[in-house]
Amino acid sequence: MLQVVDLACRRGDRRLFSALGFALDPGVLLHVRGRNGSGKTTLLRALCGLLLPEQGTIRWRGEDIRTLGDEYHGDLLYFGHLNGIKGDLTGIENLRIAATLDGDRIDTDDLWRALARMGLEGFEDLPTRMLSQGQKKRVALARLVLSSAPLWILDEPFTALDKDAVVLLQTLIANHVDAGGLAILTTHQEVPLTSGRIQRLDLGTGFDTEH
Amino acid sequence: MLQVVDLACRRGDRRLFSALGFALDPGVLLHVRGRNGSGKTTLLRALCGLLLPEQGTIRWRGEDIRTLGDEYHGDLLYFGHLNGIKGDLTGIENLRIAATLDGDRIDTDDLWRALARMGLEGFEDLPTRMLSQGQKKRVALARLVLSSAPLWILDEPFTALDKDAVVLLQTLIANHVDAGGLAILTTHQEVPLTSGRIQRLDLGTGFDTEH
Amino acid sequence: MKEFLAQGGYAFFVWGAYGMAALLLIVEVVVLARRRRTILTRIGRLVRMRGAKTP
Amino acid sequence: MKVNWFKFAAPANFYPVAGWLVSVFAVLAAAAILIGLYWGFFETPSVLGGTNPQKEYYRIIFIHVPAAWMSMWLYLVLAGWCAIGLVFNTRLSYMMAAAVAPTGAIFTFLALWTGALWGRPSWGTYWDWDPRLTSELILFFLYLGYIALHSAIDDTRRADKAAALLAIVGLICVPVIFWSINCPDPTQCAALHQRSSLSQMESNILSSMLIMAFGFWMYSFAAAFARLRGIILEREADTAWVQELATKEARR
Amino acid sequence: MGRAFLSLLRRDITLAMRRRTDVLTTLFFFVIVVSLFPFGVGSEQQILRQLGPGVVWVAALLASMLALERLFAADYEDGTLEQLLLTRHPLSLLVLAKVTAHWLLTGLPVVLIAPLIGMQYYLPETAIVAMMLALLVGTPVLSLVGAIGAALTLGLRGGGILLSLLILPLYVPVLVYGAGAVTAAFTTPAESQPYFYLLGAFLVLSLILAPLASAAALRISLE
Amino acid sequence: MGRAFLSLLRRDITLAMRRRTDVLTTLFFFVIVVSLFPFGVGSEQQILRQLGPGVVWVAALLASMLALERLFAADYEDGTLEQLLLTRHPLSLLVLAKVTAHWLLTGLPVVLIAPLIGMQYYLPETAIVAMMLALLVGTPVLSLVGAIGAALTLGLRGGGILLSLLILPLYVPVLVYGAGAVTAAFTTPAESQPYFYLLGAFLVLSLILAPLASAAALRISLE
Ligand code: HEM
Ligand SMILES: Nc1ncnc2c1ncn2[C@@H]1O[C@H](COP(=O)(O)OP(=O)(O)OP(=O)(O)O)[C@@H](O)[C@H]1O
Ligand SMILES: Nc1ncnc2c1ncn2[C@@H]1O[C@H](COP(=O)(O)OP(=O)(O)OP(=O)(O)O)[C@@H](O)[C@H]1O
Ligand SMILES: [Mg+2]
Ligand SMILES: [Mg+2]
Repeated sequence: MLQVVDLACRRGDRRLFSALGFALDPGVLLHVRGRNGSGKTTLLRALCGLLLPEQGTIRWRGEDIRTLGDEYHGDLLYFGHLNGIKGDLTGIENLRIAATLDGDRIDTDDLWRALARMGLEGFEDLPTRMLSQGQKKRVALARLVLSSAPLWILDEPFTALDKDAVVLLQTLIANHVDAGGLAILTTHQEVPLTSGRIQRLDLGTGFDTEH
Repeated sequence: MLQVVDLACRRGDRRLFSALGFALDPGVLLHVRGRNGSGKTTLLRALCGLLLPEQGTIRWRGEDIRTLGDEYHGDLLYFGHLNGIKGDLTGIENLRIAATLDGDRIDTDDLWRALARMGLEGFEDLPTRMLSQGQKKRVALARLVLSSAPLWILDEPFTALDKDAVVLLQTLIANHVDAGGLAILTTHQEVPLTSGRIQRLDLGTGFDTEH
Repeated sequence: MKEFLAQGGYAFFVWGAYGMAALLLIVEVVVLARRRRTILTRIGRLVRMRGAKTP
Repeated sequence: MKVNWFKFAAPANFYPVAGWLVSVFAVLAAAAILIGLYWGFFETPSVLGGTNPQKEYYRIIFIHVPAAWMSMWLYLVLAGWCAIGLVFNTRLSYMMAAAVAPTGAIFTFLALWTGALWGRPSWGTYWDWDPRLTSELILFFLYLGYIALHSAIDDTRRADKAAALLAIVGLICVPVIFWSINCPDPTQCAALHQRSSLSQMESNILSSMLIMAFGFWMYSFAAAFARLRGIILEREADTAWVQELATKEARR
Repeated sequence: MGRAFLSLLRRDITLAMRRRTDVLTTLFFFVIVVSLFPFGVGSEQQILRQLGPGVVWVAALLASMLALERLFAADYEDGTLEQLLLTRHPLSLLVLAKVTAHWLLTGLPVVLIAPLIGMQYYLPETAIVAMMLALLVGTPVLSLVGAIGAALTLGLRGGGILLSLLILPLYVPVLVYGAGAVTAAFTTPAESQPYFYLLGAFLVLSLILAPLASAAALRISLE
Repeated sequence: MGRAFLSLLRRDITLAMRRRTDVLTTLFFFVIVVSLFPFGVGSEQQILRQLGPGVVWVAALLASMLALERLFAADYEDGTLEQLLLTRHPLSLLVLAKVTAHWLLTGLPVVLIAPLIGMQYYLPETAIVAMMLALLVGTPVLSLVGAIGAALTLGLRGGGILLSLLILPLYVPVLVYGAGAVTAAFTTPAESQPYFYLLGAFLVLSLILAPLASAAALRISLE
């Protein structure tokens, strides 16, 4: 479904990786691994089309994502290092806007259920700026509960989450993949990924640590 | 050395904890645990004097930290959710300013050594905004290598770090504690803390997760 | 009466001034009274909600 | 018998006292304003002769001057409570400050509005960059700054302290501002100081104006205490006594 | 598509309303800047009248610009802008929604308060009417053009002041014709008509081009 | 203590120099605002001369204020401000270092460019000299007083525009006496002396009080 051919990315004046190629079929979880600074975030942003790679093409259902444009964005759900939620809006409002912009028609009950699922009962009506680090992350991740996008790209989704939330997120990802979705994620934590088919991609070491 | 008596903190209109009391002797590592939103960050900020608790006193070497003021700050090193480094300055510059403000007289070689120790060889001269998430965190943590402060307060210092860096940070903390220092930290990751004496503090559950 | 309302030809200014004063003060009083009541009913609702949940 | 005044510094204890004060001051205010208005409209000559040829529009004075006085006085009160709050860290004084500010802003606006309506028939213009008017305008901005800052911060404790600091900085600056506007040319300040001429006023006008001023003063007390009650309820929403009160009121 | 536009528009307005002050402060900035001049210049009626149109327009420019700085910045910092880029809707439409919200919150209040300001500067009535009309047509142009600059300076340190450097020169035509319309209306309202035609033309032009340009600039800024 | 002051001062200046534009943009903002007025007002020599002092001072006020908005904001967002609060040095000293850097980067350039602006507005030579002196004494006051506002509005949405509401009224005395000094110097320089004494008094007062107030405000804002 997603096909990457001969990809090369450069940041500043360093080439991070080159001649990177892989193909992912539906129902696969790709775990991108690598040390700090090895280019995981860069790769993920390139896969989203947020960053123009130096070389190579990325194909979605056989077509170049550059030509697909907004159509590709409709199939995609991306989480970066930033949460992408507004501190001044409540959890419900944040989720509603995200769903509307994703083009999903979702009624209010679903929104409340999604937040409850993320363990935010009682916090749905607070401006998210008043939540703790981990709670903010949970609000952002509630989109995953509602999303119908086939491709998930998640950059370190487990940071700031406590153990319960980590387990919950694992379940969400596993369900998505089992239902024929595609997920690409990075994480430094040792999270046992419980999905059916896992592929691993190791990016070259950015640099060495001595200790 | 650090003594907390009958502490109560409130955020927004919720009281997070009350009647909290503990005393820490030199050479102890305190691991504050709790779910997302249970008040760990709030507690650590109160311990730094960044947040006025609703009730209770915090004593450092027998004196209230409110009366000690800047003197207490001189003994303290705090890491929050934010890195506290300037994106436009290089790693070396960031570190030099932090050291000067801490009152340590440190020559340039030490700075380079500290960054090398954190595995940032080759990145010392880049503006830190050009570094990856984990590399930024490493720059910030390089202060730990140089610091002579007896009290370290670290809020989730392991996020965004890769495995090597996690091990390195563990060693740093262990050394600090073994040398008679005091460390207080929070983390959701299962990091085996290798120090001599570990105390644990569990904050009340903020809320429940269902799954 | 008419003469009184005319205020010697300066009705607009005199009544404009008094009108605004009356308006602001009355609005303030009404807002204050209403606010107290809404706060109390809100808190009452919260209390009842909480009371319903605990048993 | 020793009264423990600090007992009243606790919001829970002050709440019922404030309720009682509101009614007392409201009655006083209503009485004074009614008397003042009656006197002002029916017992004063409708045309002033002599050196000060004013027509009926002088009746604006009965709200204009009291409003102007109250606007300045209430700023002092505001800053005073803020200072007490910052020094002694008492919650009630911050609440007092927050309760006074909107009333002060209203009176400031009234002074400007009525002044403008007076200026048109008297000077032929609604607005002039006269020192007195200008400093009133700046006072209005100071009030708005306090209110805006307070409402922009939603952690109430932080909002209280930040706005209090602003009010005090404003207080230090007020004399400087007032004086700089009054005296744009520092070489001739003395000449500009004689302006108001309360003593030459017709005694009926003067007394009804003073009665109105007293009425406005009482009104400010009443409004401030009423607002204070709301603020206390809002901030103490999770205490037992407020919840008890709320359930009692709801049953009624 | 309409739903996305409306939802974003409503979001931005809700955000501003949450901090009730947000709407009022642009207004007050405008009023305060306008009120500052007499302190510096003196309060002679003749001078103030001549100054009036220029001061009002310059203040409107500055108010619009100052608020523009935050048009995309908040969304950029918390990552929502990234998410907007990754929706199925054309980015220029979303930009237009944001600009519309911005104008409703900053431009419209300025238009509505203009008569008061006109009085402060002793303007004749015909000029006050012309001023309101000119502001009504001109301020949306300011918002639209400014959005391009805001998108370009996104994420740069000192963006606010860099922004002013970029867009103030682009504002000059609006300023010249806007102030011109008011001055022309001092005596006969009809004389200011050509100015209005020009301002209208600017508005149409910027409505078509500015959202596209801003969208392109956003893509560049986020890379 | 001196070392901490210098180190922070140097840091802020280095940061601004890294983005070379930062220093120039305040300056350009000032120049552009001042140059906009003739577009709005017309270019009659007599009027411009009368306007000159007022316009220059209002522009200096706005430029100082605009740059102030970022005085603490950047440090707040990346967490360095938190760290500054937790050093062994008195916070007011560190605030003073930051304000000094701010003035060197925004106030001083305005002082230096003033003669050029004076010529644009056909000011006589005595007035130009007085203007430079007045700006030299007055702009630090603006920076110092503005720092309080900047600290109070830290981290608030719409902070920039709220800031203007808070501090522009406090700027009025500087504006009145600053512009007054220039106008008084139109004929004989000696006449502007009292103005300078007053401006000097403001400077001393704000040097003593403003860092303390800003430090207190910062502590409140970070809570
Ligand atoms: C928009 C603002 C204001 C306007 C247009 C205005 C106008 C006037 C006018 C026309 C009078 C009648 C007396 C006379 O003709 O000289 C007056 C009287 C008075 N005003 Fe105001 N005023 C304004 C603001 C203020 C403020 C801010 C104060 C307080 C500081 C104030 C205090 C007084 C007092 C005390 C009198 C009566 C004493 C006297 O002059 O006989 N006014 N005002
Ligand atoms: N600025 C704020 N205003 C009001 N309430 C807040 C604010 N920040 C946090 N809170 C509330 O305080 C509670 C505790 O927050 P805190 O950040 O201390 O949690 P934490 O234990 O550090 O959680 P995490 O593991 O997610 O970092 C949260 O439930 C949140 O609702
Ligand atoms: N904005 C930038 N400009 C220039 N170079 C950059 C920029 N961002 C990142 N880099 C460089 O690109 C490299 C890879 O960064 P990237 O963020 O992709 O790493 P990562 O694998 O996600 O690391 P981490 O695990 O720390 O998040 C880093 O070594 C960094 O030096
Ligand atoms: Mg990364
Ligand atoms: Mg936390």
